[in-house]
Amino acid sequence: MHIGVPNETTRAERRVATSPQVIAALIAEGADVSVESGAGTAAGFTDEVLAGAGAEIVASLTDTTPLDILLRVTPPDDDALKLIRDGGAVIGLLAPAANAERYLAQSHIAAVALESLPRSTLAQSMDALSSQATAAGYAAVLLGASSMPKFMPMMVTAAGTVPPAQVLVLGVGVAGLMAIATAKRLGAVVYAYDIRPETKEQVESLGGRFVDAPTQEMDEGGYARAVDDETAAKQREILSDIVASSDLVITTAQVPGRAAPRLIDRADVERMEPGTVIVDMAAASGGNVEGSVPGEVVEIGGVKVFGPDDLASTVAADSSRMLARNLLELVKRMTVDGELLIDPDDPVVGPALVKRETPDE
Amino acid sequence: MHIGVPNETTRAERRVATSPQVIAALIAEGADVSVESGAGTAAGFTDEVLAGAGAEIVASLTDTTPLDILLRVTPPDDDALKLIRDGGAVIGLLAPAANAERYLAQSHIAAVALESLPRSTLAQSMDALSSQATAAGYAAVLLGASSMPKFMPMMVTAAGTVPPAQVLVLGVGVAGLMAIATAKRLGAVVYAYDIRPETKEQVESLGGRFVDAPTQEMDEGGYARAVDDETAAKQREILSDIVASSDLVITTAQVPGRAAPRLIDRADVERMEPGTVIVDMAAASGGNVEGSVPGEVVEIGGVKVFGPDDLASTVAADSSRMLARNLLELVKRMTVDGELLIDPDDPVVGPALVKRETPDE
Amino acid sequence: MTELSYLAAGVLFILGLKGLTSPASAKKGNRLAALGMLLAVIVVVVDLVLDDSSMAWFVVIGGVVVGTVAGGLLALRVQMTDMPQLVAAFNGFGGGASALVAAASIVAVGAAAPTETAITTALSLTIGTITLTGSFVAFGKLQGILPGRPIAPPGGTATNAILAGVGTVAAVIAVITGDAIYYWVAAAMWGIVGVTGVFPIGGADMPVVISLLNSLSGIAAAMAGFVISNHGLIVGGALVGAAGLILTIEMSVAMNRSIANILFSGFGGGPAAEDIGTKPVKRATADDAAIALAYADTVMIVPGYGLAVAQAQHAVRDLAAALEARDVKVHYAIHPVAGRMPGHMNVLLAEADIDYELLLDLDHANPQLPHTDVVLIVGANDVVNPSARTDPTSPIYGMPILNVDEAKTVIVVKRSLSPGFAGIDNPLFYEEGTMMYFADAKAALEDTLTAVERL
Amino acid sequence: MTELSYLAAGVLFILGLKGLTSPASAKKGNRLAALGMLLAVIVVVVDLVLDDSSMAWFVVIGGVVVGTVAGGLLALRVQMTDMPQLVAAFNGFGGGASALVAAASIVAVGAAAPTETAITTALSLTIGTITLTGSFVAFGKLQGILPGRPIAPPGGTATNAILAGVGTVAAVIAVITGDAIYYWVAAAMWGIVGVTGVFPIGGADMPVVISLLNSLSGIAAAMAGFVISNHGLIVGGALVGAAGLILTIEMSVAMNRSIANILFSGFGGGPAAEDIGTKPVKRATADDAAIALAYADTVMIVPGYGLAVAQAQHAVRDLAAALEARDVKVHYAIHPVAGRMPGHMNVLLAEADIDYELLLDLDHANPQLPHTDVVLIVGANDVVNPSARTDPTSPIYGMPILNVDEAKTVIVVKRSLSPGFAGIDNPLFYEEGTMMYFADAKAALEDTLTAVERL
Amino acid sequence: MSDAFISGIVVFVLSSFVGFEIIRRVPPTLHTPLMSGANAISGVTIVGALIAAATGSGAVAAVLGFLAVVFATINVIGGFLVTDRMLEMFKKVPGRKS
Amino acid sequence: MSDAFISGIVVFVLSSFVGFEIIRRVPPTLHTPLMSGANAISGVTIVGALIAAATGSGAVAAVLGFLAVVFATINVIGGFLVTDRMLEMFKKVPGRKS
Ligand SMILES: NC(=O)c1ccc[n+]([C@@H]2O[C@H](COP(=O)([O-])OP(=O)(O)OC[C@H]3O[C@@H](n4cnc5c(N)ncnc54)[C@H](OP(=O)(O)O)[C@@H]3O)[C@@H](O)[C@H]2O)c1
Ligand SMILES: NC(=O)c1ccc[n+]([C@@H]2O[C@H](COP(=O)([O-])OP(=O)(O)OC[C@H]3O[C@@H](n4cnc5c(N)ncnc54)[C@H](OP(=O)(O)O)[C@@H]3O)[C@@H](O)[C@H]2O)c1
Ligand SMILES: NC(=O)c1ccc[n+]([C@@H]2O[C@H](COP(=O)([O-])OP(=O)(O)OC[C@H]3O[C@@H](n4cnc5c(N)ncnc54)[C@H](O)[C@@H]3O)[C@@H](O)[C@H]2O)c1
Ligand SMILES: NC(=O)c1ccc[n+]([C@@H]2O[C@H](COP(=O)([O-])OP(=O)(O)OC[C@H]3O[C@@H](n4cnc5c(N)ncnc54)[C@H](O)[C@@H]3O)[C@@H](O)[C@H]2O)c1
Repeated sequence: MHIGVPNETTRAERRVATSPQVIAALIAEGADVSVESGAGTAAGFTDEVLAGAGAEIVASLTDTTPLDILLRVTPPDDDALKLIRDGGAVIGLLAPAANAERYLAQSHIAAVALESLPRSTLAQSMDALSSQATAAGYAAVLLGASSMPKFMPMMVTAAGTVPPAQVLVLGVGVAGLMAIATAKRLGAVVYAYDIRPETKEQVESLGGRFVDAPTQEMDEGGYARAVDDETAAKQREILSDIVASSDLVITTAQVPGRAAPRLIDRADVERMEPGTVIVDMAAASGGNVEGSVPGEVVEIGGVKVFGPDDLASTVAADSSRMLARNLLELVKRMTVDGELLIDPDDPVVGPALVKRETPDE
Repeated sequence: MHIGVPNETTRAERRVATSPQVIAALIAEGADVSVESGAGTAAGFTDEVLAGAGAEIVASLTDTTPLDILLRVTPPDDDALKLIRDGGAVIGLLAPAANAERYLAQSHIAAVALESLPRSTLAQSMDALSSQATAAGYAAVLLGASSMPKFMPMMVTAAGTVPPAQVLVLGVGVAGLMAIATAKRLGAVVYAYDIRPETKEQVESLGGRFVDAPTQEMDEGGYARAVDDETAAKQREILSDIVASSDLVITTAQVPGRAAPRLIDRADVERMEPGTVIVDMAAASGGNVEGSVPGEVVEIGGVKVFGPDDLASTVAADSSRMLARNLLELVKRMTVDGELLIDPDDPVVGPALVKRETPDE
Repeated sequence: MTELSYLAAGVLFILGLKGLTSPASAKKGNRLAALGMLLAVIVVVVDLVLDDSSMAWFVVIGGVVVGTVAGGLLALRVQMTDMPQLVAAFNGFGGGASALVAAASIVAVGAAAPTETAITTALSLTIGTITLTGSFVAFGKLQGILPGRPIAPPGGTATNAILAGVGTVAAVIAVITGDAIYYWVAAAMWGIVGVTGVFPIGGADMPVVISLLNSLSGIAAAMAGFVISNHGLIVGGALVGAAGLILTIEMSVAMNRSIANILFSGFGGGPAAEDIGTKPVKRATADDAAIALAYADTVMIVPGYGLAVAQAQHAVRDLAAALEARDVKVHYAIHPVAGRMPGHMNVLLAEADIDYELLLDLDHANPQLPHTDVVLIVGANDVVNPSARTDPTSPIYGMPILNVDEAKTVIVVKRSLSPGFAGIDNPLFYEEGTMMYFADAKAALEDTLTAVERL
Repeated sequence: MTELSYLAAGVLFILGLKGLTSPASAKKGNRLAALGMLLAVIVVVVDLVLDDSSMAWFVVIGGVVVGTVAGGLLALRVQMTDMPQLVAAFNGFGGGASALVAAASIVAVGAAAPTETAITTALSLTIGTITLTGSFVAFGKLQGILPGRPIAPPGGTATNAILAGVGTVAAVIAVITGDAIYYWVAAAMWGIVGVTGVFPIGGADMPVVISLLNSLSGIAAAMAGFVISNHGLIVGGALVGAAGLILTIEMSVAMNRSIANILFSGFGGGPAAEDIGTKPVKRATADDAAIALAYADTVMIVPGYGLAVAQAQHAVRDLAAALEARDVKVHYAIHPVAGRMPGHMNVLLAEADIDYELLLDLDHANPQLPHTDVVLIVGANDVVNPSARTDPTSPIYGMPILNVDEAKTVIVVKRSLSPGFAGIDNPLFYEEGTMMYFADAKAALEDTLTAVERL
Repeated sequence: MSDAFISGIVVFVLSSFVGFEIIRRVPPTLHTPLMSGANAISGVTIVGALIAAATGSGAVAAVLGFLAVVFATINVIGGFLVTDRMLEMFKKVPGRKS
Repeated sequence: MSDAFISGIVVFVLSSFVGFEIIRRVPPTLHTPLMSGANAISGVTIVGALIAAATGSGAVAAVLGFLAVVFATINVIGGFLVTDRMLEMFKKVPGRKS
C-alpha cells in the first residue's frame, strides 16, 4: 500500500499530515510512505528526520507511483486527486460542505472527510476536529495573552496590586474548554458560556465560572441547534455586560452546517476598554463577533479583534503529530491485511465518506 | 510643583511614565501634572482617561511652563532636559552607565536613575528594575510559548500523549523567577540555574528544578560577580547538555556594570532540536547567547533565537502602572511640603543620583 | 489467689479486645484474650481439683474433648466466605452455655436461692436462650439453610410482644416462687422470640444482628457470673456486652441505618437494604478504602470526569502523599479520553502539582495493572468499562480501555450507579473484586485520607 | 444502697472526666463530676447520721465551712494567669487530706489493723504526704515565693534516694509492727522527698510535675479507700491516678521530653527547657494552633517566603477549608514584598486554587487586623516586623508592614528564630500575644489540620 | 443484698465502661474479626460450665453440665481459632508516616 | 486477704483501665483544665475525711479529722470552681463539618 503526504505549507498552514512516529507505524503496518520534501519543516520535522523514520522523500508526489491513499491537512485541488489510483482514497480535513461536488466528480476515488466522523467515544482516536480544536484553543489564549497590554495573573507587588485579567470564553466545545483551562492556568479569572446546558458542569470542572444566560438542549447529534431570535437577543443582552468588563474574549461558537452565530455586536465591542482583546475563532465560518475578519486583526475603538485562521498551525509540531495519529488510526481501520478496504457500513468510516446527499436528509 | 510626562512611544516602547491612578495621587499631593497627548495610548491610557484623572494634556511639553520634575521611561535627549527648571530633576530609567556624562553636563538639574536605587527591602516600592523585570520575565515566556511549535503542558489525548515542554531559565533574578513561575503555570517542566547558590531554594520554592552546576557566593551588593574562566567553562559544559534537551530556553543573566555573561555558544544552540526557541533577555547588554541580536529574531539551525528589547512594553498597561507607582513613591520621598528637596545623604535617593565617580570607586 | 487470677484473666481480656480494634495489633490482641481464657480455665480446674469434692471428671473431660474437637474442626475447615455464619453459630453455643449454667443452678439450688441470685439466674437463662435460638436462625439464614429474605411471623410485632411479655411474667413468677417450671416457661418463650425476631431480618443485615446477639451472650455470661459469684465471668461478660453494643451501633452507623430500623424493617418498618440498582454490588466505606490502600504495595489511581466535577485534584494528591509516606507506590493511569476535553486530567493533576513522571498513559498503564494491588477509580466510568473488550454489541466495543479488572482489588468512587458520557452500564461495578464507594469524589478522598491517617 | 450510691458517684466521675477531654463537653463534664462528688458527700453524711453514733458534728461542720470558704474564695478571686499554681495548691490539700485520713486510721486502729489494711494505710500516708509537700513547692515556685530556677539539694539524686529508702524501710516496719511512730517517720521522709524532688525542677516544667502529683493524689485517695473499705474512693482515686498518669505522659510528649528527663534534668541529667534563642518565647503545638484557629471567628493567614520554600500552598488551602467548614472566616493578607519575587505568593495561592477574592493586599488587610481574632503567619518574617514601625535605627524603618500585632492572637509558623531576608531580629516573636510554632510550614499546617479535625 | 453481689455490680458497671471506651472508631474491615474475638471472650462462661459440670449432682445436672461444657468449649476454641484465621489478612505491618 | 479487700483490688484495676482509656489525645489547651478537674475528683477523699472526723474519738483524732475535712473541702470546692472558671474560654461551640 502506498501512502503519500504532500507539502502544504503556506503562511497560514504549517502543519503536515504525518509525523515521524506515524510514518514508522505505517511502515510497520506494511505500507510505503512518500513525503514531499519540506512538507514537515515548518512543523519541526526536517526531511532527514522523516527519512530517518522510513519515509521516501520526494521532490513532488507526481514523481512517484500512483498512491493508494493521499493524506491531507487541507482540501486538495483536483490535480492532487489525480495522484491517487483507481479505488484509492484521499483522507483529511476536506471541508466537505464546500467541496463535496468536486470530490464526487472524481468518481475513481473515495474521499474520507475527517470532519464528518461521528463524535462518538469509539471514534475519538480519529477525531481530528477534536485534536485540532485542542491546539487551536490553546493557541488562542496565548495569542490573546501576548496581545494584551496587561498580565493574566493577579500579582501583589511592591509597585502596586495587579488584579487578575478577566477572560470570557463563548462556546464551550473542545476549543472552548481548552481555552478555559489555559487561561485558568495563566491565572486569569475565567467566565464561560455555551448554549448547551451540560457545559455548565464542564466549565466548573475546569475551575471556570458559568455565565448565567439562557441555555437550550442539544440535538441528537450532540451539537447545538441554531437558536431562535428571541433567545439570541436575550443571550446577547446578558453577554454584552460581561463582554464589556472582560480583558480578553475568546469566541468558539459553531453550529455545524450553518454560519457561526453572532454573539457580539460592534456596540458590545465598543463598550470594552481600550487595550482589550477579542479572538474570534469562528471568524472563518461567519464570525461570532461583528466586524471580525478571517486571517486579520482589526481595531475597533481601541479593542484588537483577531480572526485567526491558523491557530492550530501555531503549534504545528504537536497539532501535526495529533492529526497524524488520527489519520493513522483511520487508515488502520480502513485496511485489511495491508489492503485498502472501504466499508460504507462501518459506523465510523461510513459517515465520513463523501456521498451524494440522500433525499431524506 | 509641576511634573511632566512625555510621549515616548516608538515601535519598541509602548510604556509611559505615569498612570491614571498615579496622576490622581500626585495631584492629591499638590502637584500639577502635564502629559503629552498620546503618551499613554499604546499602554491603553487614552488622553481622555488621563485627563479624567486630572492631568493637563498638552500637545508637547515645550508648550507648558518649566517643569520641576520630568518623568521618563527611557533616557531623555538633551533637548528634553531643557524642559526642566533650575534645581529640578529628571527621574526614570536613565541608563546612567551610558549617559552619566550627558546628565552631568546639564548641571542645572539633578538626574535620578532608577537603575541605581539600592536593592534593599526598604527601597522595594521604588525599585523599577524589579517591577519592569517582573513584566519582562512574564512576557518572555509568552513570547517563547507562542513561538514554539509545541504545547507547554503535558496532555494525554486520544490522538496520542503530548509530553510536557522542557523550559530552561538561566539567571534567576527577578525576571528569571517570574519566567519560572509563568512557565510552570503553563504546565512546562522547568529547570533553572544561577551562579548564586541561594537561588536554588528560590527556584524550588516555585516548583522548578535547580540545575546542578557550580555556583558562587554573591558580592556585598547582592549581585553576582563576574566568574572566572574555569568556572565559566565548567558551567557551560553542564549547561550545554540541558540546553540541548530543552524546548524553550530563557536567559536573564546579568552582571551589573559589565557585559552579560556568555552562557550559550553557537554550538550549544546547534545541538537543540529544530523548532525550539531561545529568548535572550540579556541581548541588549551583550547577550547570554552567542549570535543573539537585540531587537531581532535570528534562526540558527532551525532554532529561533530572540533578542527582544521591548518585553516589558508588551504588557505596557501593567508595566507602566508599576513603573508609575515606583516613580510616585520616589517623588514622595523627594518632596517635603510639596517642594522638591533632594537629599544626597538619603539612603535611598542618594545612591540613585547621577554623580561624578569618586576616586575610591 | 483465685480471685486475683480471674482479675488477671479479665485484664488480658481487656488488653485483647483493645488490640482487636486496630489492624496492626489485632492478631496479638486475639492471642492475649485466648491466653486470658486459658488462665481462667486453669484457675477453675485447679480450684476444682484442690476442692477434691466428688468431681465428675468424665463429664468435665468428655465435654472439653467433644467441644474442642467440634470447635477446632469447624474453625479450621470453614471457608473464608462462610466465616460470618460460623461466628453466629459459635455465639449461639456461648449463649446456650450460659443458659445451661443457669439451668444447672436452678436444678441444684432451686427455690433456695436468694432473690438477687434468682434474678440473675433468670436473666442468664432467658438471655442465654434468646442468644442460642437467635444465633442459630442467623446461622441458618447466612448458610442458606433458611431463606435469606425477611419472613415476619403471623401477627408480626404483636406476636413477638406477646411472647416476650409471657416470658417476662413467667420469669418474675419464677424469681418470686423459685418454682423451676416457670423458669423453663420463661426460657421457652424467649427462645421462641429469638426465632421469630430474627426470621424477619434480611440476610444483608445479619452481621448487625449477630453483633447484637454477641453483646447479649456477653451479658448472659456476666449474669452467669453473678449466679456462681465469679468476677472473672462478670468482667469478661460485661466487657463483651458493652463492647458488642458499641460495635453494633458502629456497624449500623456504617450502614447508615439505625439499629431499630435494622431489627424491625422486616416488619415493614423501613426501606430495603439494597436501594441502588438491582444487581448487587459490594459497597465500601472510607475505612474499607483506607485499609485496602494503606496495606497495598502498589496503587493505581484512575481519574475521570468525576474527579474534575468534584474538583478533587487536591484531595487526590493529599491521599497519594499519605500513601507514599507509608511506602505504597502510587501511580496515575490517564486514559486518552478521560474527562471532557483532551488533556482534561493533565490540567487538574498539574494544578495539584502531581509529578509528571507518575502519570502513565494507556500504553504504559495497562501492562502494570496485573501487578497492581489496588486500583482506585475516581469518577471514571466509560474508560474502565470492560464491555469495550468483551461485548461486541456495546457501542464502545473495540475502544481500548484501562484493564483495571486485571488488578487484585478495584475501588470505584462515584456518586451512584448512573452511567458516564456514553450512557451505558458498566459490568466492572458488579465484579467480584470491585468495591463501590458511593460518594462525591472530593468528600470520599478526604474521608479516606482521614481514615488512612487513623490506621 | 450506700455502696450503689458510691458506684453512681463513680460513674459520674467517669462521665465527667470523659467530658473534660474535649472542648465542647468540658464544662458539662466538670459539672457532672461535681455532681458525683455532691452525691458521695450526701451519701456519707446520711450514712453517718443514720448510724447516729456519737458523731462529732462540730468537727464535721466546722471543717466543711472552713474548707468551703477558703476554697471558694481562692477559686473565685484568683487571676487567670495564677490558676496553675492554685491547682497545685488544691492538689496539695487533696493529698494532705488522704494522708490525714490514713493518720486518723492509724491513731484509731493502730496495730490492730490486718496486714493488707496496714499496707494501704502506709501507702495512703506516704503518697499523700509527698503530694502535699511536692504540690506546695510547685505552688511556691509558680507563685514566685520560691525561686523558679532549678535548685538541687546537697548531694543531688543520692540524697533523695537515701531519704526515700529510709522512708520505705520505716513504712515496712510500720506495717509489720503496727507501731505508729514508724508511720510518722515514713511520712516525714517522703514529705521531705516531695520538697527536695520538686525543688530542682524548672518553672517551665511545673505543669508536668503538677500533673504527676495529681496522679499521686488520686492514688493516695484510692489507698484511703482501701483503708476505710470504700469503693467510691477507690473508683474516684484510681480513675484520677490512671488518667493523671496518661495526662502527664501526654504533656511531656507535647513538650518533646520524657518524664524522666523532666523530673531529673534539674540534677544535670538533660537539656534545659529553652534551647532556642535567649529571649523567652511562647511555644505552640499543632493542637494549640488548632484550638486557637477553630474557635476564632476571623482568621488572617499571612504567607511568606517560608510557605514557598516548604511548598505548603496545598496544605494552607486544606487548613483554611477545614476552618471555613467550622464557620471561621479566613482571609489572606499578602504583603507586597512577601517572597522573593513580585507576586510570589499569588503564584502559589493560585496554584492551590484559593479564591482571588480572599486575598487582601496591605491597604486592605491592615484595617482588618485589629478586628481579627487570630493571625496565622506562615513562613513570613520581615513583612510582619514591627521594628519597621517602631525602631528608627532598623534598616527597614519606614517600610509599611502588616500590623499583625494588632490582632488578638498571633501564631507564627517557622522553623527557628533565624531572621528573614533582611537579616534582622523580629520583636513580634517575643510579644505577649504571639505563639511560635517551630516547624516546617507544610508539616505544621498538615498537623494543625489533623488537630482541627480531631476537635 | 450480699456484699459479693454488690461488688459484682460494681465490677459489672466498671467492666462495661471499659468495654464502651475500648471500642472507638473501628475500621469496618475489622468489624467481623472484632465481633468474633469478643464472641470468643464471652465463652468465659466456660468457667461456670466447668463448675456446674464438676459439682452438679444427679443425672439432670450432669447432662446440663456436660452440655454446658461442650457448648462453651466450642465457643472458646472455635472462636479464637476462627478469629486468628480471619486476621491472617493483616500480615503486612505498615510503615508509619514520619 | 479479705473479700472486701480483693474486690477493692478488682475495682481499683478496672477503674484504672477506665482512667487510661478515657484520656485520649487531649489538646494541650485542655491539659490544665483537665488536670484541675481530675484534681477536684481526687478530692473524693473527703468521704474518708468526713468518716474520720465523725467517728474518730480523742483529741488527736478530732484534730486530724478536722484538718482532713478542711483540706479535702478546699480541694473539692476550690477544684471544681476553678475548673469551671478556666473553661469559660470554651464558650463557642463549633459547627461541625457536614
Ligand atoms: N476527553 C475528551 O476529549 C472527551 C470529550 C468529550 C467526551 N468524552 C467522553 O467522556 C467520557 C470520559 O470517560 P470518564 O471515565 O472520564 O467519564 P465518564 O464515563 O463520563 O464517567 C464519569 C463518572 O464520574 C461520576 N461523577 C460525576 N461527578 C462526580 C462527583 N462529583 N464525584 C464522584 N463521581 C462523579 C459519574 O458517576 P455518578 O454520577 O454516579 O457520580 C460518572 O459516571 C468518555 O466516554 C469519552 O468518550 C471525552
Ligand atoms: N517579593 C520580592 O519581590 C522580593 C525580592 C527579593 C527580596 N525580597 C525580600 O524578602 C523578604 C520577604 O519577606 P517574607 O516575610 O516573605 O520572608 P522572610 O522575611 O525572608 O522570612 C521568611 C521566613 O520563612 C521561614 N522559612 C523558610 N523556610 C521555611 C519552611 N520550610 N517552613 C517554615 N518556615 C520557613 C524562615 O525562618 P526559619 O528559617 O526559622 O524557618 C524565614 O524567617 C523581604 O525582606 C523582602 O524585601 C522580596
Ligand atoms: N464522543 C466524544 O468523545 C466527543 C469528542 C469530541 C467532541 N465531542 C462533543 O462534540 C460536541 C461539539 O464539540 P466541538 O468542539 O466540535 O463543537 P463546535 O466547534 O461545533 O461548537 C463549539 C461550541 O459552540 C457552542 N454554540 C453553538 N451555538 C451557540 C450559541 N448561540 N451560543 C453559545 N454557544 C454556542 C456549541 O454548543 C459548542 O459547544 C461537544 O459536545 C463535545 O463534547 C464528543
Ligand atoms: N531587597 C529586595 O527587596 C530586592 C528587590 C529586588 C531584587 N533583589 C535582589 O537583587 C538581586 C538581583 O536581581 P536582578 O533581577 O536585578 O538581577 P540581574 O538582572 O542583575 O541578574 C540576573 C541574574 O543573573 C545571574 N547571573 C549573573 N551571572 C551569571 C552566570 N555567569 N551564570 C548564571 N547566572 C548568572 C545573577 O545571579 C542574577 O540572579 C537578586 O538577588 C534579587 O533578589 C532584592
